[in-house]
Amino acid sequence: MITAALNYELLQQEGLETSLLEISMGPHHPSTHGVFRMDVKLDGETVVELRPVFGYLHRNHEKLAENMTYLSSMPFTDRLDYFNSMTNNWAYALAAEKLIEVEVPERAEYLRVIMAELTRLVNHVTLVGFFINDLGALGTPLMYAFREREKILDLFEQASGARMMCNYFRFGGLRNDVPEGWLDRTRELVDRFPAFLDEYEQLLCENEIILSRTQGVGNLSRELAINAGVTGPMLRASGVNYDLRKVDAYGIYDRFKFRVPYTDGDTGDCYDRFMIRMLEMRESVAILKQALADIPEGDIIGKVSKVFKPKPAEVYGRIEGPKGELGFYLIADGTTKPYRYRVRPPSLINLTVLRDMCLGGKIADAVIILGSIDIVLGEVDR
Amino acid sequence: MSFELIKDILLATVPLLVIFPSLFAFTTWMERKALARIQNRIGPNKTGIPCTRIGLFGLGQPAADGIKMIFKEDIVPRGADKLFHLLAPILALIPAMLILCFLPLEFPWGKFISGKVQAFMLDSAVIFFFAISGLATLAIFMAGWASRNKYSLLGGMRAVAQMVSYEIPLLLSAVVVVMMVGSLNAKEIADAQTGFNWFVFTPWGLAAFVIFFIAALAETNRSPFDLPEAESEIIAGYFTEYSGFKFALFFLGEYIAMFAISGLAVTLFLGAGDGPFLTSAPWLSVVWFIAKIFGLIAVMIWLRGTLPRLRVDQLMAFAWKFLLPLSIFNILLAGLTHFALDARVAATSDAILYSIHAPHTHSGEANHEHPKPVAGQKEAVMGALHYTDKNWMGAMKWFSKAALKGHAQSRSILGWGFGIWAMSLIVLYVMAKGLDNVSRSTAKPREYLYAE
Amino acid sequence: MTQEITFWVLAVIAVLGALVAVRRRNLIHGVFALMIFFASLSGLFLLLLAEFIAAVQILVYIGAVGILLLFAIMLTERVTGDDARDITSRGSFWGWAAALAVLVVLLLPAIQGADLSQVAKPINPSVKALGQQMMEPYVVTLEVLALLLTAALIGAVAASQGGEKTKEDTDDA
Amino acid sequence: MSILGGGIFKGMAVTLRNFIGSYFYKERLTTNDYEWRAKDKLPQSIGDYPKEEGEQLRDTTTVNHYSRNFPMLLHDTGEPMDTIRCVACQICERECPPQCIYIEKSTEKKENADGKPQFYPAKFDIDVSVCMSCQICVEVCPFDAIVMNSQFELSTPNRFGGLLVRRDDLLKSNDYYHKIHPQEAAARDQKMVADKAAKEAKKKAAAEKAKAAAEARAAAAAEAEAKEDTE
Repeated sequence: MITAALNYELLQQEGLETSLLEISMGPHHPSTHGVFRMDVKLDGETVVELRPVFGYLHRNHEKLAENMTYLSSMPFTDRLDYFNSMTNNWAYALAAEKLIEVEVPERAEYLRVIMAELTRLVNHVTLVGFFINDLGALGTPLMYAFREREKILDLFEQASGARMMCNYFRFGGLRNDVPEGWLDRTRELVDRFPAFLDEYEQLLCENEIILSRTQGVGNLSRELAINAGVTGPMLRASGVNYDLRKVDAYGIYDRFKFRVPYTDGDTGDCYDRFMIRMLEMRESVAILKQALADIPEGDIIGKVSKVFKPKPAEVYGRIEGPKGELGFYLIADGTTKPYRYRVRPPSLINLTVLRDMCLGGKIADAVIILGSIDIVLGEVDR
Repeated sequence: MSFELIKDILLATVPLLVIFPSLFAFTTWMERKALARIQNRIGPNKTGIPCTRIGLFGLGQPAADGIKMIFKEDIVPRGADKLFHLLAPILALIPAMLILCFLPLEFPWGKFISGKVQAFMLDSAVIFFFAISGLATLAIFMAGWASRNKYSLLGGMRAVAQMVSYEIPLLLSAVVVVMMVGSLNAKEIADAQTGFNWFVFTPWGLAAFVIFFIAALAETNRSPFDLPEAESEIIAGYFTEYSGFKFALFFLGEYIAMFAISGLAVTLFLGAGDGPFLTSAPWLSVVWFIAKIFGLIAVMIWLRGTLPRLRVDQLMAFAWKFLLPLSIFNILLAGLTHFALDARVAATSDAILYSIHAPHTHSGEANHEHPKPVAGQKEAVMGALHYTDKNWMGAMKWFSKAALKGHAQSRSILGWGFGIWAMSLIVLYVMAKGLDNVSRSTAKPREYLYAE
Repeated sequence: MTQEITFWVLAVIAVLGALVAVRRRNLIHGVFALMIFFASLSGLFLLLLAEFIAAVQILVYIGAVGILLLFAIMLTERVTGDDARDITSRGSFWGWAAALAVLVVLLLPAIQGADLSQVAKPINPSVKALGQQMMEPYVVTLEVLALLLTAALIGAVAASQGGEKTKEDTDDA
Repeated sequence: MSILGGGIFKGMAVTLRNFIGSYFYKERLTTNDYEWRAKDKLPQSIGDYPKEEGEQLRDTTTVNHYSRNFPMLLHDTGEPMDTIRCVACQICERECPPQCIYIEKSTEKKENADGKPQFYPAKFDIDVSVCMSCQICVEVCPFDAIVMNSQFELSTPNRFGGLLVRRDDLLKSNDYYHKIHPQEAAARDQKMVADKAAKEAKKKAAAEKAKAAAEARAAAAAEAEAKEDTE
């Protein structure tokens, strides 16, 4: 159905002057997920040209980080992808830990995995909610998603003191141990989560309107996905079995048994991207169950000073964030501040294929394709 | 101008002008509350009596909304067509209010004041209904065009395309009922359904009702057909640039149109004001009517809380490739089954009636003794009498009583009835399935791979 | 009395609508004025108790023809003409003359003092009667018309070959 | 597009279940009233929220032991300025990611709680409109002088001055800290005591070492002297 009309030629008929309708969708548009703009040219309702415009939320994150100590930019990483502050923290901590060579205690590693997987649940569940909202459902799935998200955010708050800007990870471990009873509450939540997922799947996964709206829309071929550097669920939806949790096995992911859902790469459309995330949530629950069963007692942070001067080195720390590969690239020059600090934002890099996916579709498709990419403008613009 | 005329006009119109806008207020509350509960929220619960802490389940919300709307600034974009920008909401409201007049609502004050109780006893009420409800399209187009906003324009274009397309299945599904009753008069259609002879209980009526309801959703821009005001795509569609009281008028017009079209669905398929206890309290008919309207609106709200939106091309394909052929086929089927069933039952009922009269009326000779009473004869005769009164439900009740007692002819009637009923349902389903297979994309759930 | 007042109101609206429709440079305004004209015409039909014709007037002329006009206008550029500029042309005299001539021709029967009461037979204006008239004496005409329209419809579909264009055509039919 | 499959009806069953369930199961609701709010007493204004200093809210999901809103300065029991822990070392000012702390060091020293003469902050302002509650200042402070407050009702009609919190408003007693974050405060006190003990021990050790060294030196010197003498 979708034939990507990369070079669209306007149908010129004799004696009939036609022109395209140009629309600037955003930065204030209900479904651009923040201050994002798409300059769209429409032929009727068909998108023939699309130009993503961003930078409205640029906060100079990388340059700021080069002018403050390593620890001080930790709270700023929260604000990159403000849905997933825990995983952002982890990626940055991983990079910095390579500089200073510190042993992360066992309990901290377990808690890191627990936090990261809870974050993945938060991200995927809200993404699906927003995605269906973009499809036009009046916020019902979004509200169910938010209910579950609230429960997880409550846990985050109890552990770290903040719901979204957790700022919980530290080089060599975590800032503080979780309070008493926290693990039990988490176990309870994790036990209940599959029931919610069942209900969610019953609501969404067989709905004919959702099926026909999402299938065959925004196809992303395996080749394009790899060439564009797309990562995360989007890449797996295009048929590449690539998950850093398996590939890198950072942290202690090699201790857990879990599966990575991916497609055969025939379609790689919005439906695949949506379903891969639904399936990944089940796997996250499996990881959480194992981690919560095995977590030992012990220290929470290794020996590391607050302000340190690493030896000159170049390091790259990356994790499988909920949105894709989130990497931090640091160059240390022997002072307390990094010489170069660079974020590899999955949102931005996944966004680069937007135009290729949208052309030839309807304007309504462009909206859901953007929704299925799963961007957060805090991370795109930095 | 005589006093009588003025009184009649007032009697006919004032209730509509009072009742439906207040029902609108109630419906907005109901919708907000129901949607909130569907989404596991609480909904308005604090807005009750002002200056007190009495919440009244948020029933004051519509009033608060109304006050807010009135006092909001009315913004007209620069470069907009000011006249049309003003006229569009009014034009949206007027046809919606006008078509209420064609509903066979009989208000109970015929008792107190003599006079007409139905606004328009038009012979061609149903066709008028469709004619005037089509005017809403113009209003929406007007709004979309006058706002000088690309989103509004897109919304307006979508609205026109959608409403023009869905008017056809809407009309064609109504044709079935008109065909059966033999009249376009709403009152006659309502009368034909008294005693639970609702057309929705017939297979073609059921199919027509479903088609009508779906098309009505599209006509009133309700989810999942709310493309003209698709928030996630084109902001608010044709009323992107509307604020304040003009927006409220659009809102009102939309809801009144919802009432009107549900009212027509109730009139055509759900027996209008028919319901239980009507013999003892005829005034209940208004209550039943409005209750049925609310039933339909509740379903609309429920759908709105559940379904996402269709895409433009799918919307069009659904109207032209699915609903339209199905409704045409339904007309044919209705004619056919009705003819077959009617002929059969008429012949058998005649025979039943004849069998009790025959000995006495036939050429005076041989048969002077009473005919042997067949088991269930009496019930069968009652059924036949009900049938000649066109009371299908009553006839079927009596026939089935007779059949239980072993009356052969009644059994055959029932067999025919149910046979044709089931046959038509199956045929309709097969037809729908076939159309579906032709028109739908190959959307179905998929299997996914897992890497260990 | 009531009827007369109604008639005059409707007549004035109709004439004004027609005038505006002709005089406005803004095409959309013109179309909507034309629709007002149609609507008041339908009111006049109602006044004559020809309710079916009135309904059809709205359904076909406003609902279909008007929308079609709007669609056509939407496809053109420069929809809003320059309203300030007056429409004057050199041939205006001939225009007025032609209009007057048409009026005279139309009014000829009245001028001749034709007996109109002979023409107007009392008829039953109900829809039922209309339907019966259509199905009994004029059934052949109806069928021919239906055939023609169907042919036109199929022709339009074949000519356009576009999936979405058919809707206007069908509605027109 | 099809409506003949059951998917739409399945979805409708889910929404119906939620519609009914929301009346019976509280855990289904997305939003809940704060548990600490009495059922019949709806808050009408800011004053109706529990705002009294140090009041621990019962509902742990909203304000808890780790909750952090904006920093405050600690002082030990006694007059605030006499027992202030902060010595105006300005580490927090340097480390603060959004640079919202402004400190002016005093020119002369003053006795602190331990009776030692120390510098103190002549000015200590936190712009809470800039502060992002990250708690970095708390972590880097070597004197345990700055901790996080959990008070969240900070709205003020004064846009410019109102959100710039001055030293005297930032100063809170250690008792208050114990009230709002009992576990954390206890742990911190323990740590402080341990640190102090360690310091003392270290000092003692250092002193002993110095003494030993001096003795050794003296001995060596004496030896050397003796040697010299002998030579």
